[in-house]
Amino acid sequence: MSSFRLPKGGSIDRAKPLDFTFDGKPMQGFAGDTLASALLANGRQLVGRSFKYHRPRGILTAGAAEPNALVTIGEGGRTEANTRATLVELYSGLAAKSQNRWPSVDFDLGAVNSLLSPFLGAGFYYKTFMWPVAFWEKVYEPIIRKAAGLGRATYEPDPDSYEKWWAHCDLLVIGAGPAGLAAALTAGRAGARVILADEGFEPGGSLLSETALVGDRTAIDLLAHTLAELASLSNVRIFSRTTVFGWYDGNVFGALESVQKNTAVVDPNRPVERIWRIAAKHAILASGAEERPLVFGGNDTPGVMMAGAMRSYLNRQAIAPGKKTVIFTNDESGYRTATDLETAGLEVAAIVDARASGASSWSGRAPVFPGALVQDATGSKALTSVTVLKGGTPVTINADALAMSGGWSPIIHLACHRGAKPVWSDAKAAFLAPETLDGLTIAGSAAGVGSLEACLADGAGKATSALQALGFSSAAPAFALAADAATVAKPLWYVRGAKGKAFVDYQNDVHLKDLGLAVSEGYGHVELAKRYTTNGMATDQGKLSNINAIGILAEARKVSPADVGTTTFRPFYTPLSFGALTGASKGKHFQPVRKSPLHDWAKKNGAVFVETGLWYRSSWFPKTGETTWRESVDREVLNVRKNAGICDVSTLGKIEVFGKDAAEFLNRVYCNAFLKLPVGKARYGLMLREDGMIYDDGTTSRLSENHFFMTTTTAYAAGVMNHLEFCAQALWPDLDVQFASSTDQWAQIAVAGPKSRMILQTLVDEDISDAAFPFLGAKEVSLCGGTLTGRLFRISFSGELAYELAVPAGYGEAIADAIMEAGKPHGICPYGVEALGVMRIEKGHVTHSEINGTVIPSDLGFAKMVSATKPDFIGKAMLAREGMVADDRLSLVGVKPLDPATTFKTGSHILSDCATPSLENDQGYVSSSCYSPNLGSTIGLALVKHGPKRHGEHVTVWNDLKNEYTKAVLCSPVFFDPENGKLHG
Amino acid sequence: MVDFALVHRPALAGAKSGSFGAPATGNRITLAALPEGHVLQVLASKGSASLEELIRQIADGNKTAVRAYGPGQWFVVGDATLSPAEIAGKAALLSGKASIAEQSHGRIRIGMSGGSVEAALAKGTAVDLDRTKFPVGRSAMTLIGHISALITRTGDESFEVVVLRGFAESLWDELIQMSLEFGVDARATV
Amino acid sequence: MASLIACPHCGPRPKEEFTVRGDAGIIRPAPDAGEDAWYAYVYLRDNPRGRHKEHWHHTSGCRRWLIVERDTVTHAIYGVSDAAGAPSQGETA
Amino acid sequence: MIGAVTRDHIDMRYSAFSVFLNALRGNKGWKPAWRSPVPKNRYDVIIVGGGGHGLATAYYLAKEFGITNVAVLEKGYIGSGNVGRNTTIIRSNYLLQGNNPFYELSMKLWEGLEQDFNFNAMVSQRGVLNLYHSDAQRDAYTRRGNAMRLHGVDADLLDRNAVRQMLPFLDFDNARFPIQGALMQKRGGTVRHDAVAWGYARGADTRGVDIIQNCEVTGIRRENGRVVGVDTSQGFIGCGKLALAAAGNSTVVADMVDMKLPIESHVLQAFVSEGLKPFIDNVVTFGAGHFYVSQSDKGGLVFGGDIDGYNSYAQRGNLATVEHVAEAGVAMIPALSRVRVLRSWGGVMDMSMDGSPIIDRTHIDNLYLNAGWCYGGFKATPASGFCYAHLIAKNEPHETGRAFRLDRFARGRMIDEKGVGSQPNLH
Ligand SMILES: Cc1cc2nc3c(=O)[nH]c(=O)nc-3n(C[C@H](O)[C@H](O)[C@H](O)COP(=O)(O)OP(=O)(O)OC[C@H]3O[C@@H](n4cnc5c(N)ncnc54)[C@H](O)[C@@H]3O)c2cc1C
Ligand SMILES: NC(=O)c1ccc[n+]([C@@H]2O[C@H](COP(=O)([O-])OP(=O)(O)OC[C@H]3O[C@@H](n4cnc5c(N)ncnc54)[C@H](O)[C@@H]3O)[C@@H](O)[C@H]2O)c1
Ligand SMILES: Cc1cc2nc3c(=O)[nH]c(=O)nc-3n(C[C@H](O)[C@H](O)[C@H](O)COP(=O)(O)O)c2cc1C
Ligand SMILES: [Zn+2]
Repeated sequence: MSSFRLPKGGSIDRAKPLDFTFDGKPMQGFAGDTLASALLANGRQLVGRSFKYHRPRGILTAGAAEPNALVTIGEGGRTEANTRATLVELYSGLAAKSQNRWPSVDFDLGAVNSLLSPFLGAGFYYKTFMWPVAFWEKVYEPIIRKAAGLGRATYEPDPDSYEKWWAHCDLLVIGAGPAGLAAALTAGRAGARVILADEGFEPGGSLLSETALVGDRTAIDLLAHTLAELASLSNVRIFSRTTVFGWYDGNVFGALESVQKNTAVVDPNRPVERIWRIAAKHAILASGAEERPLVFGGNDTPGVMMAGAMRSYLNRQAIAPGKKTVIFTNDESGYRTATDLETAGLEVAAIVDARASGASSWSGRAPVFPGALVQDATGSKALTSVTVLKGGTPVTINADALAMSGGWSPIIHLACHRGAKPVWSDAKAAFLAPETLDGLTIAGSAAGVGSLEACLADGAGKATSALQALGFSSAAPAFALAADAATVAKPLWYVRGAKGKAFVDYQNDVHLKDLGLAVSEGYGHVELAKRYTTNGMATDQGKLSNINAIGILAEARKVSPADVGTTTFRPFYTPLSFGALTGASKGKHFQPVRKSPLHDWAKKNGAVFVETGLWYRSSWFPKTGETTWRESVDREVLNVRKNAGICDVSTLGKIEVFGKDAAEFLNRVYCNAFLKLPVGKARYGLMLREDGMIYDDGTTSRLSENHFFMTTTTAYAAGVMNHLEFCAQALWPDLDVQFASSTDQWAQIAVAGPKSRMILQTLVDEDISDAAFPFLGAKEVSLCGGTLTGRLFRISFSGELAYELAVPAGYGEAIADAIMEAGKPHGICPYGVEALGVMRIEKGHVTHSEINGTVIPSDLGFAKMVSATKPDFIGKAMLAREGMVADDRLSLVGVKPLDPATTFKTGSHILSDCATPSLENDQGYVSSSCYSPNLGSTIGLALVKHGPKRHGEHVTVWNDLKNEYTKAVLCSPVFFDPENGKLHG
Repeated sequence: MVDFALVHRPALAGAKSGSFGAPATGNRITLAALPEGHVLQVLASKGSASLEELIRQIADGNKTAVRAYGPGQWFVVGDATLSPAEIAGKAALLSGKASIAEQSHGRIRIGMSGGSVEAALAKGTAVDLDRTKFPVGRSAMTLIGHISALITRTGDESFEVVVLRGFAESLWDELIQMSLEFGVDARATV
Repeated sequence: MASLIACPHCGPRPKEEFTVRGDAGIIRPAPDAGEDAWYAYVYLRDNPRGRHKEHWHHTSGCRRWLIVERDTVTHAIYGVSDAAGAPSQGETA
Repeated sequence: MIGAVTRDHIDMRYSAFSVFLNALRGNKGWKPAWRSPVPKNRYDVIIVGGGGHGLATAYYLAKEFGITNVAVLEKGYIGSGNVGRNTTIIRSNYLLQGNNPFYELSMKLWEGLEQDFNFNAMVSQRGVLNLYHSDAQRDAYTRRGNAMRLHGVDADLLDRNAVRQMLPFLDFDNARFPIQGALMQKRGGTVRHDAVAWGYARGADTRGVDIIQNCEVTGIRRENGRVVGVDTSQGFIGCGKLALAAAGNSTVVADMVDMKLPIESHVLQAFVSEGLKPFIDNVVTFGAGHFYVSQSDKGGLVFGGDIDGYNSYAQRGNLATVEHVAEAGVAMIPALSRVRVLRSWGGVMDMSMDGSPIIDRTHIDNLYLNAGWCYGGFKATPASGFCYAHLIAKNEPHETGRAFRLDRFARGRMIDEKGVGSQPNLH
């Protein structure tokens, strides 16, 4: 049925019918409809149920402030709950469902809450549900949670894509109504880079529903001409369907563009939503004004609507609000609605004007009742009649529609996102944004300007001054100055003596009495009242309700709204999807991937990869037939120790250090000596934090007098680089030292095992015999008969005779292949970080499992490395503190089970033998552990009180989480080849 | 020694090539892996006076070969591969005034061009790439999404992006993603 | 602040490109300055309501350490300079 | 021992019955939850800061130690600080000896709190899960979980499948950093933040404590080395002892006696989504990015991430951080993509140099300090109030809070759970 759609009029395209469904029922609308207008056209007034009392609710507004018409649209992974029907551009195939009702929106059992309402007053839940204690989680909370909430979200992933985009402009204009258009046109003509953003699916704001003339042209005509000229200006960009949601520091604005929310068929090449970060030299906020609802009994009955919204539906979508309309107004705008209704041939039963004076001029047919009030609106699921208090006596008027206008509140939300507090103006009877805001000017009715001409002039004028400040001296206002004809009425916060519930916050069901209760219970502060009653905390964030709540609090507290003040305006202006905020960084693309130059080499050798920060590292190389990772790792370890192995260590951080003072610099950032490190030598270095804790470790080699090559751990590569730059630039700018990260330049390959020299010698042109190239040698070498130059280091993490060979990344795979080839006869195998881990634990070498930010060198047996002679190095001073020299510090030991058949895990705690488990008895913990195929037992490194003094002591390795209590013995952390015979082999 | 051929493996060898996104639009984007020639990171020694002139001398003459990205820091890039000896020669020229870090394998160059190339890049970087603000030859080290890279305008409708080798493939995918709505032809092999 | 920081070398850049370290007022004491001086250097920072100088690192840009002078209440930025006094390059944006 | 109980208190006991009775009387019978007294000239104890900790301290001073001539001075409204703007997570899953027993004491106090102060604070022990995504994280949680068990605190280490059964909607199939499991504390959960402030305020008020809002302390007066009172926006008020509980503004107040603290103030943002039907039943924290979430009883998903990273006294944050948090959220729960975020806000936190708090005396012998709570102070509210009250009343630290000393940094006895050292924005 389409009786509510007038046969002619409006800007809808009747040639383009669009099919959609509501609660499964097929309906039809036209291009140019919003979901809300289409529902109205189909006679659907009752569209939702309220939060607490489940009252039937109809469409109240035509915009972002809508508290009632929240529906769920879309299916599966595209399901969107709590969607404002008033902002949804109708498209064919749209499927909408009502919310918070059971079994149906027309018959909702939840409505019994209405009968209980006396017991469900503000904050009732703070006063009860406390007994019995166990009942909260089990009984009360589940019931409350089920009742609460509005729509239901899907658990399915979102099939669509999102993105982010930066934009830069001289002037950002927020809102494309008369004020915004005038500002944009003025700036556009002056040649400034302009962005004009409006949340609507077509620009124009109130002009789109305006019937008044501007001079001699219609508003629509004015709009068309202005848009045409703006389109012709290459320096102006118009963003429709784009809501500016936040104003951030540095004059950056966040905006949400809905790109494909108006179609059922999504083009995968484009996002459905896109976030703009707009860096604007200046911005003009022309966001308009919000019409104030009036607070009277049953003001939430379906059929009651904001006067401006009713007018918008009538003029834009040719929707008749009903057959018989009553207007309840406190200012002029009610009359504009009345005029347009009568022009459209609809009956206006009465104009109830709260102002004693009544209208300045009214030439329409409808009777006007000056100084009268609507006390109650009645009707269960739709409005049937209105009780008007006229000269003190109630009269009942039958009507199926009621338009209300309590006056206007400027929309200053964004202007207050950066801490500015709104200021109450008695003259405007409204809260205004502060006059002076850096980078932002308010224009049009957002600045309290009333009439259309005045808004045009205001927008143009404000743009002119903003542009002049930006140096566009030529800027001239696009519209002439005009006086503001509009009058401002004394606000009417609520109607006394209503019988029905008089709602202030529709969506959260906060009514007049709740606010009264808040005041009498001591929650009268506007912020406390908000939190106690939840007024303004719904999805509309009180766009309609806050101002009335403030007025009501003011009266109850007998102060002015100025003294009550507003609650804090916070982003977002309207709610924002996680998807949009996330953009393209989701799923596997949550973070970028960083790949070693040997990634594909490892892959073709069958590596199993593991995420290590952003890197993927090869953890082991299973051979066919191996069923568990342990099998592979054991084999790799044994083979490296017996023959040789090759391992990708390219992810280690590598930093080239240049400069005359490079040596002096390194001497200051490492706790051990580096000044006299000879050219051609590598040295293990410990880097401390200024608080004395070990920060990172690695080997650093001197390639020439003023050129060092530093390696860091994979995890700390970036941090160490920042740290070095801080020391060089902020602490010691007088030193001549420069850094270049060369991590990605080199493929670094560890070749370890008794046969590693033999194998490498086949590739390296120079002699690398022990004599020619002893332990800790480091030099540039020529490879494969001079085809390539690399860097060779004789360093060992595995404890074997071992080398690290660095070659230009692009040749990494070729060289790795060559090494494998050369190693074949010697039984070489690739090994991963797991085997590396086993071998380093066997040797008692520490990693960040031990270097966890709370250990100092002596904790790990490095006391001797800390230079006593250096006058200064990072971390020196703090090592002297009592707590750092105290002997109860946890320090490094080895630990192994008494019975090799038993095992333990990292993270287990250490208890003295037979001690009762308690924090007091906690002796430390296992920091690393593994199965050692060489010792045929689990082994571990542990940090234990008095550790080194306790070798040989029996302890319990306590892992209560896994009910695993292992008898073990503390020992030296070096389990394998303590004399380092193999290392020097 | 073993006899073997020194095969070079390009960083983007595994990256995807082809045409993606919107069907032919006027403003298609072209994405191309550039030759892994030379990338030299030049770092001025403390107290060196302006070195621009000297540095131009170690470059290959191309008008966008020298790319400043901070005080006393440049990248010098070109298509030709340089031998260690050649690089040593250039280092000698700067000796005492600046150092050279070989990054020819550590940094990967990607060419990006087309009518909407500015728009596509603006999805990644906050740098205002407007032609008047960011003319040909201008460079900026910046974040593109989550990856930092050096952007250089090489022409009215063409840019070059220099990125860490390890991130090259990830950035490549992101650049394609950013270009989908315009349509993109990607060539990962030189 | 921090939506855009005007790096003296690179021009206005977003927070994501920077790493914040904190109070730029503290000066590293001499090695023998004594416990109190060192405790103060490592653990005590200015934490004013209002004007404050901080060390920011342009990690994803020129990799210079900067001194950002800003207001901790309004987030207004008064100035950004190079920590080592390197002259600002012809800024690129 | 029990503090003074006024008649008023008995009249106004909250119960299902009182709600029913008052409803019949048209809800006209309710009295203010706390008075708005004019400040007296002098109090035995003045507490600076009407947040959770200040109010809890006042409550326990009155209830446990019978000290009722107490004023809580709050520059804004009660709960305007972090207690009224946090993500409401409570847990006692700490690693280190200094912390673990303290937070467990707090948990025990939460468990009896509502009956104790007769206010429903919706203490909801719905379980806290910390996800892990790598062997290293698993090992760290193993160590932590066992430390908890050593103190008799409940802890469970769940593997991937156990987590998947509880939370099937997490990203198990397409994640950049696959979920391997979680450390769970069943007794962890959430508490209605505002109700904590209101409940303690009401409880303290009925025991005679003066709660004075809109009263900013602007100066601290000293005579021969002792504090004698404070200058406030409502004039001078004398005191026998002065107790600071100013959280994010701690250093500002400490500056009034030229006391430098090892604390920086940083902004942490929090967020709430539109109201939804039950979506997630537990508290879940992501291990591969900064994100934690729970659902409020009103239906909003309450979530947060990491601090913005720069010193700030503005209770508002930066868009980049908002986006970072959302990215982590969708990485953890892909279905969040179409959920809309309703509101974002910030709070100013007192970040200490080791991430742990300070409850201690100061160099001025009647001036006490409670600060350095970082992200963690809401869960600490009851224990903090309890231990701080003990310290103020007896001038002796309570056994359980004694590790939180101000001189621990100088002594090299930091309590650094994260191991990142004196870099507050990393804790
Ligand atoms: C966004 C956010 C999320 C958080 N999430 C959690 C969480 O999930 N779990 C958790 O355990 N913790 C969390 N925290 C931390 C926790 O909220 C705080 O550590 C804790 O609330 C601090 O104690 P408080 O309640 O006393 O602080 P506050 O509530 O801030 O109390 C301090 C009070 O002192 C007042 N004040 C300051 N200066 C003066 C003065 N000069 N005169 C008078 N009054 C003054 C302030 O107005 C304020 O009301 C979070 C914090 C934030 C900001
Ligand atoms: N006192 C009165 O009688 C009264 C009061 C209000 C308005 N009016 C009339 O309404 C008109 C006001 O003109 P105007 O230009 O100031 O306002 P407008 O309402 O015509 O235009 C404001 C536009 O801004 C958009 N907008 C608001 N917030 C936004 C955001 N965050 N992001 C993107 N877009 C946003 C709105 O969708 C709207 O299109 C005048 O014609 C005036 O006469 C009269
Ligand atoms: C746990 C929690 C839940 C919240 N839920 C809502 C909510 O449902 N709606 C809302 O508007 N604000 C909600 N808020 C945010 C508050 O409105 C407010 O922004 C926050 O307490 C900070 O105060 P301020 O914004 O006044 O500075 C919530 C806050 C918290 C701490
Ligand atoms: Zn920079």
